[in-house]
Amino acid sequence: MRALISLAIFLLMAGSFLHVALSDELSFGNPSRTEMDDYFIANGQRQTGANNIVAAVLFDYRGIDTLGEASVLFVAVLGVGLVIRRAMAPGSEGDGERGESP
Amino acid sequence: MSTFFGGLDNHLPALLVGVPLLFAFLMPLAERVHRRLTDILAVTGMGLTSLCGVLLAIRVFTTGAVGYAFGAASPDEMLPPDSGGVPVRILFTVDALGAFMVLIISVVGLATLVYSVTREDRHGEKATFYALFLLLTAGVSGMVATGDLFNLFVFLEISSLAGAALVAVRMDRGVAVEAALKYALLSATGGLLFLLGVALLYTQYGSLNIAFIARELRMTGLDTVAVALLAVPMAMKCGAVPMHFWMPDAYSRAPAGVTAFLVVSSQCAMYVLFRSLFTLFHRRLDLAMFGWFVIALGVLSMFIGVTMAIPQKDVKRLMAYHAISQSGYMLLGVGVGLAVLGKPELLDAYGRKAMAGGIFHIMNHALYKGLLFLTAGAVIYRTGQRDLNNLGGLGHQMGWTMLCFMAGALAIAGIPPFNGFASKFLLYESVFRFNPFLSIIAILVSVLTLASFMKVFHSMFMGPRLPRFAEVREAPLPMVVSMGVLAVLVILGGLFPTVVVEHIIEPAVVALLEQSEYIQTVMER
Amino acid sequence: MKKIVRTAARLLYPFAFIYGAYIVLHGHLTPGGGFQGGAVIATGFALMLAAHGPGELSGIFKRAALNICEVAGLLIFVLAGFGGLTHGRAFLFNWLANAGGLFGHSVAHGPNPGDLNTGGLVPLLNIAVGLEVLGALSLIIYYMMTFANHIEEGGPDDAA
Amino acid sequence: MLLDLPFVAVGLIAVIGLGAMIAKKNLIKVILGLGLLEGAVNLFLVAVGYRQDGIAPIFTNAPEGVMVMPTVQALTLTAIVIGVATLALLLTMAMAIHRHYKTLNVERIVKLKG
Repeated sequence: MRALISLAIFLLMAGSFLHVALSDELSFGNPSRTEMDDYFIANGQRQTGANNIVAAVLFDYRGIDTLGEASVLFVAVLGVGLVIRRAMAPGSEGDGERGESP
Repeated sequence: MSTFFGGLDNHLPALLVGVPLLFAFLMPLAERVHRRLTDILAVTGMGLTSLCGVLLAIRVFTTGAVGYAFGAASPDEMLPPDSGGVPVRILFTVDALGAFMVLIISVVGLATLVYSVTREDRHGEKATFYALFLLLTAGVSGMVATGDLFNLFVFLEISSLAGAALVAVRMDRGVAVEAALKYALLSATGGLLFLLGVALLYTQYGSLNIAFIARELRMTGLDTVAVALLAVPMAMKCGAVPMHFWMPDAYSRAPAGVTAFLVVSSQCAMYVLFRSLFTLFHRRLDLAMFGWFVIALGVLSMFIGVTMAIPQKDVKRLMAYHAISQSGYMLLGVGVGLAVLGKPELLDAYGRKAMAGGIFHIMNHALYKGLLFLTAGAVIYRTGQRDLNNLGGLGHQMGWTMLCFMAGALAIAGIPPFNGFASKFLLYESVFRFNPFLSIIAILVSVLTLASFMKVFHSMFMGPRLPRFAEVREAPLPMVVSMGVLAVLVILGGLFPTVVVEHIIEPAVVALLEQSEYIQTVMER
Repeated sequence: MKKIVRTAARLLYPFAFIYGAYIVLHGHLTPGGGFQGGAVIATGFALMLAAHGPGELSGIFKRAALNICEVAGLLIFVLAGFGGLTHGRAFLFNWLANAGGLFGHSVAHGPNPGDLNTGGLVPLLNIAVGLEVLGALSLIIYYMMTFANHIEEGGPDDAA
Repeated sequence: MLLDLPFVAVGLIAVIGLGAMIAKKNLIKVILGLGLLEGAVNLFLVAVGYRQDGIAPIFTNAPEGVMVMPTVQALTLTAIVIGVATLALLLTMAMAIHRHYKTLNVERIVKLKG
């Protein structure tokens, strides 16, 4: 039963991925709408002073994305540190031990 | 509205995300200076964030949707004059629905953080805990405030990873990590599918702005795939059956304060689901089909959630299943609204009311379910027991906790005069006119919920004073205060439902229904 | 064998640092930037950690130093973002670009040989992100190696 | 059709990753499947922004020519770092689970159910 469900999910998703990949609506090398990117290429250098337009997009036009991404990395470090320190701590961390933090 | 803090009120959407991030980044430094400093910083940071959230919500409810252009010369400059009407920067767009969610995040976030101050710092992890909590707050606030799809993905990942790390905090011989791993793996997969959906939209419209794409949408074959890729991960994250199995694990193993906030985080995923169905794809969907899809998710969640909840022995796991069941009500209400969206006369007759009920229930659920998890956490904190069979007689010692639990339990079962009744009544009434059968299921589920919580109440608080709990005392003050605040809100929401509906819920429903208003915030200024 | 590895690591890691620093500092002119450069520098750390083992190194290879590096990068980023607010500009406004001061030279549109003192906030944030990424990636490697060593040495075992 | 080869590659990598996530029993392999899926999405993002005979959108000593779209490259960069962070956290959790459960078989990591 579980295997059947897994197979069904897999086939459904694989089908949709391949449908997208083989779709006529996508064509490699000819993006259909480019206004935003053309704006970056035309004005990015003048507005931000950076020759590298990717860097200009990353840190100026979409700066908050980059801040968020740096935060994700920070979260990962905190999480890794937390899990590993807890896993190495000697003694038991019992289930629902009295006084255990809620 | 007059200016606060010398013009900073123009920057509220940015502060909503910037302040918690700043305080989270300060946390490792504060830990080096002094232990107590982390407590002070965490409460200050969360307090400021909540203040920003509440001010922002007030501003939106009084003057209409607020936009914010990150990195622009002026925060109001949504479109550069020379871009030909294409938004190029990341725009935050907070309309009434977003403000509604921000309000919930502010209230529940502050209450749960204050509750968590009582954590014992045995393993030197408290600073990390606070940092992750603040990052989770920033993540969910960003999710509901942003008007940019990729930015939404970024904040989604912040909230998923921070949530997963917080679930793992207690380790519990690896069991908490197992729950966290399930949560992280599913969230990460869901996040990737969401990103694929975003990429599909980007290839066709060359933009990532929700308002811009909503205006340009043509509903091609690829868009159909994109709808599924945006909606399914979000349905999974809000715990809709059949994609709910991570939820009881994560909710029952996380510390109680975190669980209460994870409820809000799940509802933010539900917000994204509604936002993408209503605002992004709006009238180009096959409305009846998607409406019934959402309704089916809702009814399944309601019914399966409650039937799974009844036999549970672990009090937090039981409540987690009830959380699944209750999110079914929200999906049901909004689903009915979606199903009749194309028929104005039906929409006016009962569709709006059903949506108001569903959205009102989001707020009520965040409050009472948060309250219930906090009371369960307080009991576990004092007794060390989470198995209902081993608990009993606590009403003698933990009177305030018992009162708070009662308020939450009666609210979740939809008993007047608590807030759960107000939203459920709206739902029963309107859904009955859409399809009587659905309404009957909803009422039946409420009765089962009441029965289940009667049992919990009885086995936790009633009965004779047990000798093994002789030295159990009332929960510490910060816990009682935060539970008390939520309990008061639960009661107030039940006593004055018309006030809440009129000032907060109705604008949110209108924001969800009127796609054009959201678009105008960005496109025409 | 141990000695050869350690000597080689000591010889090689400065090159990783210098190359990474170059990628970070030229992020606004050439391909690369904070993430890429930070990752390159982190390979230098990984090399040293692999050769010597975590906990045996001092100075910039200590956990505290990496942690401060990471947090400093993030704080520079957020504070640079708040810096825009002071003049009624939006969060993360590029208040250094074309201003004449640090990174403030302006650039005309079109291909040019490149000038390091341009880009405003872009190079500053590149440096911030570079610091953050090198700290973060090195810390992740540090933690994982500490854990792996702990298991190998058969530390206190509380498995059920 | 042949020119769309990058998209076909994206589809195949995504299917392989998904297959690994669903079929594999070893937790590490499941996580690697997630990594493959992530690679597919990133490849898709980059491929979407390519323009025929385009050059990198960097003006330092740039040759003549049309530039490819910069936004998707920035998005991919962001997505890659997010992916690294996710994988690091997941692998750490797998390590902790292995320490406590002494197994990485996903069918035996089920202390929580019901």
